[in-house]
Amino acid sequence: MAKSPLIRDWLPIMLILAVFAAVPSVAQAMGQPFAIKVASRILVFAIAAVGLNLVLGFGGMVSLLHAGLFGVGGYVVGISSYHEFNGEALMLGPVAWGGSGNLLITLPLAALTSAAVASLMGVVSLRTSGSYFIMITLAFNQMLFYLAVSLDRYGGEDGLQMLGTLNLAGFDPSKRLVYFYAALSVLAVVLIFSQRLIGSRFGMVLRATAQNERRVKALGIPPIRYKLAAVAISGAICGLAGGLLAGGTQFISPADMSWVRSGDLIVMCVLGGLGTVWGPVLGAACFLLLELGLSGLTNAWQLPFGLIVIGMAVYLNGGLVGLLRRVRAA
Amino acid sequence: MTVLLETRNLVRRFGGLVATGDVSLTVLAGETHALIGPNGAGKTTLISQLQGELMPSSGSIWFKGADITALPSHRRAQIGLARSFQITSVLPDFTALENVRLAAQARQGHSFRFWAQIAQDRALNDEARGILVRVGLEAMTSVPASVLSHGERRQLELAMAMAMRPALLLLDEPMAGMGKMDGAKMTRLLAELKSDYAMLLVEHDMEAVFALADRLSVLVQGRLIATGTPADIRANADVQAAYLGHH
Amino acid sequence: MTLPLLIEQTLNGIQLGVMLFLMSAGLTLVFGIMNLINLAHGSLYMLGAFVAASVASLTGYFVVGAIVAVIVTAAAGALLEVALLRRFYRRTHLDQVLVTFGLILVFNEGARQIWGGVPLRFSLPAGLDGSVHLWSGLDYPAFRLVILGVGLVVGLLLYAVIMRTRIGMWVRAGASNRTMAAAMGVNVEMIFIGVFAAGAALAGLAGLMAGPILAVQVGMGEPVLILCLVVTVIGGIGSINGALVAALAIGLIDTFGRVLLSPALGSMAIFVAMAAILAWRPKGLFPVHG
Amino acid sequence: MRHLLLATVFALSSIVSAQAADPIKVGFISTFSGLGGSLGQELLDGFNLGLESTGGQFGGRKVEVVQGDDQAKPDVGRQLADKMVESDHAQIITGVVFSNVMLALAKPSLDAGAFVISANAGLSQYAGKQCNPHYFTVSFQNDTPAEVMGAYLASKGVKKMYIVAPNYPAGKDSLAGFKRGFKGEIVGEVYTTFGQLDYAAELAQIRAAKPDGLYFFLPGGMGINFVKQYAQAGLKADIPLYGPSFSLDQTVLPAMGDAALGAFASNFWSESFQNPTSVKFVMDFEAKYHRIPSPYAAQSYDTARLLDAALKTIGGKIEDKKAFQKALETVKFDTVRGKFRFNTNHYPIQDYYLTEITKNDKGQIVMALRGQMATNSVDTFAEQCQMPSAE
Repeated sequence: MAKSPLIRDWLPIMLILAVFAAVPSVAQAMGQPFAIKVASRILVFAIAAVGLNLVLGFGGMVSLLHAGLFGVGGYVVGISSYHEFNGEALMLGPVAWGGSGNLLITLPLAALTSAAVASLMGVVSLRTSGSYFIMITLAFNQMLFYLAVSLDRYGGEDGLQMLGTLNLAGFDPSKRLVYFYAALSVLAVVLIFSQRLIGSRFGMVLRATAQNERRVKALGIPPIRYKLAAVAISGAICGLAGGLLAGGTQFISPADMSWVRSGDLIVMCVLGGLGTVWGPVLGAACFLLLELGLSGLTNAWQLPFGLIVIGMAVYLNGGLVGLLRRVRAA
Repeated sequence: MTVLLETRNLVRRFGGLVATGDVSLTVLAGETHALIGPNGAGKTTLISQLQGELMPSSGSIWFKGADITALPSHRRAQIGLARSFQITSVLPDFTALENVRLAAQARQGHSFRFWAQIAQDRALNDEARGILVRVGLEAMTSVPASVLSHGERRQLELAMAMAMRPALLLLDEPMAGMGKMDGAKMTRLLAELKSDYAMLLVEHDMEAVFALADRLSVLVQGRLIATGTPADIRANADVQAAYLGHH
Repeated sequence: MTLPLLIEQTLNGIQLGVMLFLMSAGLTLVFGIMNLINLAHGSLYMLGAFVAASVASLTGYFVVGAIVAVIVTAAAGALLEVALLRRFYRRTHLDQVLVTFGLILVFNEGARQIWGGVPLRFSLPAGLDGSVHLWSGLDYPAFRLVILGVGLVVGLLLYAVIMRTRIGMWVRAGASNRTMAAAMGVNVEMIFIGVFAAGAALAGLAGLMAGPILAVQVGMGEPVLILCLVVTVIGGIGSINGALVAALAIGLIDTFGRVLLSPALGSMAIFVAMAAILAWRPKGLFPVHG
Repeated sequence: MRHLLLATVFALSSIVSAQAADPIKVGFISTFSGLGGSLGQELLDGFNLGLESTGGQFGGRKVEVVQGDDQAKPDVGRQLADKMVESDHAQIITGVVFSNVMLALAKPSLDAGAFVISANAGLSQYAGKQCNPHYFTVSFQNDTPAEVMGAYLASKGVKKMYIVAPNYPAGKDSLAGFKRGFKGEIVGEVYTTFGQLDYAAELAQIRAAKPDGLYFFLPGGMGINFVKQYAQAGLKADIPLYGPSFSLDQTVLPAMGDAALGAFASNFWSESFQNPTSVKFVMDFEAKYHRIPSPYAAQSYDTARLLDAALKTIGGKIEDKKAFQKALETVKFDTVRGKFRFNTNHYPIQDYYLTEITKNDKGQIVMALRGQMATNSVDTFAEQCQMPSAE
């Protein structure tokens, strides 16, 4: 009755990546190069959603912090580029750094910084659980948000426009294809890593903790360390996504870190389905395409959008993945 | 005979209520020790303090000669205290195999390994399968725990405790809610395990208790009123008055 | 800070707290008893303000607008419960977040279609639109005193109903133990509808009281919703006492935070407070569930 | 590869065939949902009315408007701009309400070859160092109304002012502008949380500071909250209110009601202007949308008419970017403001007027003209702009 993990877990991932890989040629054949940018945006949010889902779906922790972490990643890329462009050194305590527009340096830095912030806030947040966890992560998200707003030098509420040129291994990430393939590669790495992760010893403990924390403790495992590590890892992935968004659009602003954006990411995960690594990719695609499609039809697009979301909540228990499963089972 | 587990003057209060009152109990290495008493006597509260889920108000707990009173529950599990829960507590979304495998994995130390797939760890999977065979769940290996029957879940619970290779099994009513058939099966299983593990057994099924236990302790209203061999306990007037008399 | 100013700011904090309490009471009960996260609670607040504003300007009477608004929001709450949300009591919190997120969008866009995007006028009856001289150097807006009064009266009433009546006992039983309430032979279904309608009515009341002070416009519910979630969680989910204490605390922290701290820190004050309180008391100040 | 070739051929042929017969495509990106939703609608209604007044044409060519909701989120605005420029082949991007959205989408749109005509957002970046040959602002630079008001109040002998704005760049810039103009004493300078609901704490501080007047920059709902609470606190009688036009215009006045009466605004246009273009605009707008237009609608109406006038001078050939830029720089058209021309940085040179909030004979609350405050006002950033010439 259990299908081989190769088919169950890896086939959908390969299919998703293949479909994305086909986007550029199809888009160009149809004379719709804009579709590549839409796909890039979906990729970026898919990365963030997959990262969030590690704590949400597999760790059972509903976090509203992740837009904040996404934004931290974006600001790392933005601020690094700002300092390089303006030729002012960035003082990190006693260390002066000239900044960088090289995404091969700043993207990993974005991931690391987000992971560090996630760990710091995770240590406090993980004292709570359930609905209290949701709200304490909301509080931390708001703190990050207002921190970004207070960064006058980097544009404050208006956001930070990157005027310097960025480069990614010699390519210009503002070119649509470069950006697309960069985002696609990151998604591929994130998907493969996440799929391995949930099947690893660490992943088993994380999933067990989500189901029954008391039992896990009785087995001799201290759950909090694993939860914290998961928060840090998913923070790193969200930071990476934020860095990509900033790098590709040369812009980052506090609006990217509002708690509503955290909510959007959760909705993407739930829409797609929490039980699989790849479900959130479907959710992100569905969410963003609906938003784009409906808002092109009418300015009152939030009405049909809301009704669709309600309908999905009522009838799609288990998200799009659940629907696919049921269609196949029928 | 060496002392494996010992409580010294253990007290636990909930507000004004004394759930554990000055309990001094010893479990010897290799013995099967049963803890009996009427409902509400404080048996589960005592087990929870032994396992570390509840902290005592005063008194101390000693295990293998060391004071473990302040140790968190996961540390106690790591040094050899395994608990099965009164209300079945398995991981519902995991298969039977995954449940047992997790317990075996936990025993092997930390789980900060992010890449290697546990499904491909042959030794660990074989060990878990072996334990499932031993408790009679070999047919259910790849069935999610949420689908198992009540009796099967109790067996799974025991299998998880075994996979921890504990020095002492804390079994909180392993036969609770079981029918006669399943209960008998569990009794046979525990009898087989007697030689491998020391056990502290909380159980209401007196037939099973007297068949399995080397020694018994009787808890009434949080206080230990007697400890001894099955024959001693049967003969003890206090016990008869306070407890057995009701049956 | 001079003494009259200190008193005025304290009054401001309490008045904001009372408003937040009105709204959080319903949220915390629904959250505690039905275990339902209702993000659309802010939409009921918006509905209260819109209905009150339009009825008041149609009839010319503030009181008529207020009564109609409370009735309409109570009915809307009951309808939501019966038609949609009761299916979600046994679903995960995430599904609840999803469905009520959808409801927010529908409510907002629906309101825009009905009332238009331009903020509505909601004037006060003469006599309430000025300020009252309380003390030398201390004038205070009359309507804010009304809010304070109404909030305190409703709060006391709510407290009396919940702590002193049979219905209140059922509700409390439901908040601390849902299955027990059912076992007591209480008509749980009716209690649930009732609690939902009452919670909605309180949100509507909060909305109509806020209407004359704040902009009555599409999307006005969400900023307040956030504050109420903060209150609910700090107080302890399901605890009316907790909601009252937390609402007053947040009102005061927010007011004084804005006066005493830098703008960036002032905006953060309540969130820093929430994180600190939850780090100290992970289940809020007055935990209900064990 | 073959696909790529085909696509290129299509692209080339579409450029070649883009002659006068093809419609001019305008991408109208604005905020239609959420709290700023009414502002986007106001801009759109004004633009549509302006387009109607030119017969649905710019320079004799049909106009096709594609619109999109940026939800006040910069990344959504950016995506819409990409879509409109690349997929809909929009030649002009306009409509944007908020400066953060404009900041996110202006550069990529310009880089992709579109003209960006701001109908509202008055960024300082594009007024100064980042000024761009294809970027034009028809509304105003954000600081100017405040600066003009500051100078005017100082000239009238006002000594002590208290100033309030949200804690975000537009707010800070605006107050900086006010301080540039005002030579008296600033007795209090307060930055509130963006989107703040309750101002009781700030009002108590203002009362205690006893200023001669209060200048506030609080757009949208924030302004409504503030003005209502200001009146309820009884401050209006003692401390007059001054603000930029958009804090006291028809997008907020109906909701403020009597609370706003007696406040003063710094305007480049108000509904009480008596020039024929303005009178006709107000009449047409009221007939069509059943409400009094705000300056937002007026800016947007002007934007459409300005585009038409500029394109008329070059026979509608928007494809000739140099010619179009030049036509815009020297444009002359019938504006609701009476007169209008672009400065070297492509921001307006215009007059500013003082208006007072009063009730008209129909009982509507309107901005009544009280006199002129400044003539041919320009923003201070223009000197930092080195605009490349069209030649």
